[in-house]
Amino acid sequence: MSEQNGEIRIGFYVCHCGHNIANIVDVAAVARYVAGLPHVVVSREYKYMCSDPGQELLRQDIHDHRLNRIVVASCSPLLHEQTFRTATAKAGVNPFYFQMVNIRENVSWVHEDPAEATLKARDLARAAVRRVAAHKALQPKTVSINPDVLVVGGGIAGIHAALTLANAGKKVTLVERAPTIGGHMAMFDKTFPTLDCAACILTPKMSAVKNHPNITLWTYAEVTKVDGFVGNYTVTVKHKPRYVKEDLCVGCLECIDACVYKEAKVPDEFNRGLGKRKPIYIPFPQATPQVVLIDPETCIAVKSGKCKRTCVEKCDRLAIDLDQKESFDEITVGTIILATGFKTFDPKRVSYYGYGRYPNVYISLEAERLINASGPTSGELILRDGRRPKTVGIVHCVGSRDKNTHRWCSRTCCMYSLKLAHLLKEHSGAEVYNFYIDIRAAGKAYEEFYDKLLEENVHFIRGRVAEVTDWAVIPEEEGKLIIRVEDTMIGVVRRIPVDMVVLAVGMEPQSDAQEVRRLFNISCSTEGFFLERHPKLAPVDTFTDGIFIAGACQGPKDIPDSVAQAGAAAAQALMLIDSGEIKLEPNTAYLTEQNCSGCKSCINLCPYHAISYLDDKHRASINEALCKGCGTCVASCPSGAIHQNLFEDEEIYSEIDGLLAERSPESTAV
Amino acid sequence: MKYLYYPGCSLKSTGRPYDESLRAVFAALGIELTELDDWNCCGATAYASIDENQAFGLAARNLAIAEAAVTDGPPTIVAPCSACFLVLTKTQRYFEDYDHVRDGVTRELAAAGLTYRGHVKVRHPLDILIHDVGLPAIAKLVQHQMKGLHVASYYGCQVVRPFATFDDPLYPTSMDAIMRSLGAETVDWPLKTRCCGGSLSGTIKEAGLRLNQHLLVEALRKGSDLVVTCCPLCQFNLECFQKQINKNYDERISLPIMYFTQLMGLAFGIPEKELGIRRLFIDPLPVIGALKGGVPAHV
Amino acid sequence: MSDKPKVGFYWCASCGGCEESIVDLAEDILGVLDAVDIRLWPVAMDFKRSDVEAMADRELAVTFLNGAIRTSEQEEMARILRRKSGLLIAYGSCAHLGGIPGLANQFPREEILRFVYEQSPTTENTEKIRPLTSAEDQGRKTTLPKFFTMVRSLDQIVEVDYYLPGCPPTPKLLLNAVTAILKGELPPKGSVLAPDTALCDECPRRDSKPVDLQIPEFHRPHQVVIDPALCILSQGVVCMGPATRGGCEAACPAGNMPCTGCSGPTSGVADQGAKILSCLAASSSPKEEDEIRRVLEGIPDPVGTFYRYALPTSILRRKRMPAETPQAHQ
Amino acid sequence: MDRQQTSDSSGTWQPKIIAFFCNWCTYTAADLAGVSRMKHDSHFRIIRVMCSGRVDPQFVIDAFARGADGVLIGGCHPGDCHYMEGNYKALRRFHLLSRMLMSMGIEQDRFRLEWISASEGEKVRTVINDMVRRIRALGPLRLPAGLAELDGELKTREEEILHV
Repeated sequence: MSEQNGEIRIGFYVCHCGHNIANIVDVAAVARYVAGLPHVVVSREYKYMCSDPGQELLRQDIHDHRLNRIVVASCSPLLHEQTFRTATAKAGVNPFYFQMVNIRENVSWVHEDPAEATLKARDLARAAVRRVAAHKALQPKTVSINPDVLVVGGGIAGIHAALTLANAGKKVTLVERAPTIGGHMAMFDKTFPTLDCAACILTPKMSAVKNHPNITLWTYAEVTKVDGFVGNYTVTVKHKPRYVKEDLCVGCLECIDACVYKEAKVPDEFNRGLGKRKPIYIPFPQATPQVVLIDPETCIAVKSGKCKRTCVEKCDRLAIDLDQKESFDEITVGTIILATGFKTFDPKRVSYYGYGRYPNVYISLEAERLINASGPTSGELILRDGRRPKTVGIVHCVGSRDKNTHRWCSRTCCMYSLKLAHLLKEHSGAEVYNFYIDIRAAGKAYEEFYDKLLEENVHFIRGRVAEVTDWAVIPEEEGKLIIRVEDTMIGVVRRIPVDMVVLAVGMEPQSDAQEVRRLFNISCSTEGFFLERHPKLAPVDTFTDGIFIAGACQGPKDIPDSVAQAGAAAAQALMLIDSGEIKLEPNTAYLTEQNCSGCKSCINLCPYHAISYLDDKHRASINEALCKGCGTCVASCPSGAIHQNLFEDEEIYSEIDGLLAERSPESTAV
Repeated sequence: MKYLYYPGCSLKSTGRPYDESLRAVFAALGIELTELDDWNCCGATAYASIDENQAFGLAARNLAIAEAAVTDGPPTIVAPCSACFLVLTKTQRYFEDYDHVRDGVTRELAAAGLTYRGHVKVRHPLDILIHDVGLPAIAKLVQHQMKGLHVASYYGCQVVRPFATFDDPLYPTSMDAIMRSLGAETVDWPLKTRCCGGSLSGTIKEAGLRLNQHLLVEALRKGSDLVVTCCPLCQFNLECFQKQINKNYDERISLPIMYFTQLMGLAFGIPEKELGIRRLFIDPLPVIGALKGGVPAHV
Repeated sequence: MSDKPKVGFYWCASCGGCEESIVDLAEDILGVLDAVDIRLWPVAMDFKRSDVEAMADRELAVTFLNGAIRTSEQEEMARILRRKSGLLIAYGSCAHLGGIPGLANQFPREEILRFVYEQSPTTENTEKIRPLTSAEDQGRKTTLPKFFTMVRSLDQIVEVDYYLPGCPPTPKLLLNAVTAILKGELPPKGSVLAPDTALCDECPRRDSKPVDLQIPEFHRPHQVVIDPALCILSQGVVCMGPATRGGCEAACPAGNMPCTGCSGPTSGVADQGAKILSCLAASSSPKEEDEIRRVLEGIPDPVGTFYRYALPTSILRRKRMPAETPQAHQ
Repeated sequence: MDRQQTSDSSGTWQPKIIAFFCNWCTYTAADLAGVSRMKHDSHFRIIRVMCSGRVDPQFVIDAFARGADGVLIGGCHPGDCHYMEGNYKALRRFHLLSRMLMSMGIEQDRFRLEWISASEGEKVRTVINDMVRRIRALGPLRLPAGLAELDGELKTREEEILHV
């Protein structure tokens, strides 16, 4: 019953949204005003339009009043447009005969003067009423979903997402740019608050990834290009040369022993430079895959060719290939999960903490490696200068909660600092001081862990550390690092001499987060983490359909939260895959051929090559399957021959006219 | 490279060696400094606490003259004295950021028949040397490598705080980098921006002397042969009270305190007469000349 | 009196080119003369306003009116002819779109009068005498038409039945129109009697235009030697062809000059200038702000370039001149 | 009633700004400003488009001609376009169009293009407040009313003309 004899019959509904709208906007006045506009048959106000009774009201009116156009003035269309379109369709009216007016985010929440807000709400409503009259019935475009999934990032979030999907029977490609998966978690010694050994709980999952029949694991690889759209992405992956044939290497490590470098001389990335490795190496013993690689910057053979190549000789599987070049693979997937993680704050930015100047100032990840049994000191707490610390100071909030660096709380530092305090004390018997602003221990069994630390006689000094210095004022300070801090509990400036300083560095976006988000066509929030579609209700979705985010790439997160998010992202992907298809906004461009002069102006404007030129007809032609609906060609067509569904010229003109049209006398008397 | 030069009062009195050596070194580097015609007192830090409006007006007069003096490109003032640099920078910032300051300054200047549009850049010689000249150009001019000389760079507070326009506010390194390009070794000491007492030495003497004692003792403890600085007041405090510090606190300090431009000049082979070396109370030449590869005292 | 349909030709603010274009029919004009009875043609024969006023309503089967409306007399004649004609046809760019005279809508009326009567280099008028709408001399009152504040197209004054586009319309379009009128095979009222596709469709250079055109620089026609075989736009010279209605058989590009837009936009476009602006800006290649500015400076006068014929019928119609109010008297 | 004379309840003139916001960035940022309750001037009306590249210069001109005192286009930062390059097309059109508008007597401050990413709710507020302030300083544009006044010079009554 979409159209009766071409007569346009509009139903208008203004939502109170509880008090959210009605407190500022005089909804009754808006409803009265709209009732007087042309084609409006029904005009109502209602408490919650998105509720079941609200939608039922709509359905009943469509039936009773033979409505064929619906306008709802409520919240943002980004939130509820789909809800009302569905309700409209259920009542038998084409869902695209619906138009939404945003009078909450755009009006009641941002304006304070009720008269102005009401006036604005009326203007917007009038524009929508005019616009909807120009609407056309449309059919949503349906596309099928390729069931294969790409997971980018092989930290705990990526691993968990990949395994979840693979266990559900989906084919997953996991791309990790480091030579091994494991991410930051693989570097940790223990995890808070349970003090599980990080490796013990992570490595089984790493090998599960490697061995899963449904997972293709590509390490030392990066995504370089992403084309397509939800359900149908084409992704190009670059494999960086490891100079070792991954399929031949069995990880016997004999080549490493055979290297012409007898001693390991190169700072080793995994141990944050605290240990050394050779030019041919494996990142750490449990690295997955168990494949060695060669660092071209330090390998003499790769750099100059002048080497005896003892490693090549040693490998009887002929896995070493010093001429290996980068190679590319192209895969097609339907959905993508980004779990690209975070970067630790570089404390050199806060020069007054002395990192890089005083050897005994460490960052937390270095401390993790120092106490790890497989770390560079085999778990012995030996400082860079060879001493064993008797006192340790842990400085919280380094690069967090600070206007000069990052304003946000990194969420994990308090807890890992407590964990490190416990572990450092356990390993060395040292006195441990924590310098904190607040202890944020919000999590299951977190506060209890804090209590436990208090009982362990770890010292807590509340104050933001001013500086770490080696300037000794009294003999007891000689040879120590002095932490200068205002102890806000007692209101004095204190100087605490320590042997070792651990900086609890915060979490920040990966340095290439901006490039990555451009590659995948998603957004970043102000601080540079990937932006979720909705902070509460769609925390793992992005504004690009079919692309999900998980873990610390979305914001600072600890392991349980990252795993939970990874599971959620996998579930979102599964939802798409199992429904088999997705309905897309039918906002594509189309051409009226009789108006086209074949001027070719539009052809090159389309970034998706959706427009081609038909040589025989001398006309342009739009492939609606390729069109993503930006409308750039529509705005450009000098003949007015290209149009856009949902955003027709006529619809936008109606909106402009509606917004600026003369007001009825009633409207000024708010 | 051409800049307007704002010496300020110190460089015409106690800080003359700074003025002389800076001009000599900049000339050697091919930088043209034109002294701002008819400049006046920057107001230093004291005036603002008496009358903010007049203080801004006073400092802004220099900016207005500078703006009028340059027709090609944005006018840049080089201000070597830390207090002048701070006050002029602050005036420029506040003029940009605060309507009431802009209006006040405009009114004050109008009374003197001047206008200011806010186009002047205020820069410190260290900034010019690091960012415009560059270390390689400095290294190229060095005739006498300062090999084996241990230099402590002392920045004081005002050149980097609160406006860190060219270096880290708490751990600046620009002067150290210049010293290294002369061949000297720089000592990493934590007090490079710690207080020299400023005018306390003249008011609450005990406090001022203590602060200077800390600096001198720590510089020596870190093995410094001499201290270079970029601030006339710091130089004065650190150099002139050594005798009294020795007497009051039973120290035996005799540490040359010189302007960084003086050491640059010596390294460049500029005659010491042009660098105001003789104006210093503690002669640095013996420690410099004593070093292998250093500069003989007669240069 | 013959029973052939009576036809009128009339001119308002125009250059006379449209009148000449009728003669351009050459020998075809004889056929036209056989078929119709020309009852009004001031450019060829003397007519008085009273002669027209004396006609019965709709006595003229069809009137071809060329020229824009700039004076009160033109307005009045347009209204009279509307009443006396069965069909009123806006003939040529000026009547259709406002035309070249319409560019005067960028200037205040006073400025125009001052220039023309006082400042133009060829004017000597030390007493600064201006025309008056009425004056008395030796007891006799004479009047002159009022000079309006702005130029208008014909349809901004009276209802127009059809439009013949072009500056001037080509003989072929005129002949087609006359034939259609005589045969009674006219399209819906309000139509432009020319194809509704843009010029490129009939341009001999069409096939030379690359599909991936990105314009790195804009040039004016006198700054470059235009290759006679290649698409003019692809040579960086602004050609209005993509945004201009065809029907002229691309006469200008065929003569190695860019289209300047005299036939106005196609029916899908409200504002010819805005559309070619949109198309050209989108098709130019720079991305950096300064570079964009520099390249687009290659079009020094966007109004004169994009609205050469259609300023009075564009969406804005006239430059905004805030201080001016319409004047009742000259 | 004159559609130009938009006034508030106290009768003083208030500007009307039409804002074309890209769905993916500025429109989302405006939503964020809403969710964050960032209060700002109310004298603008948003039209949502999928991309700043969809904003046909005709829409901008039409808005002015129908009585807008200002037009704002909000798009994604350069390099961030959801459709790769639509914002560059918008930028180039903007430059040419603002020059054209200026020669048609429409002041520069009345037409503005801003890059506002989805996370920049605060920027929505500052841009809108600033634009309203500038347009208040310029006063009403009055295009339709101005033209209507000029049309008063025409004789619409035929009796005045036809002396028959």
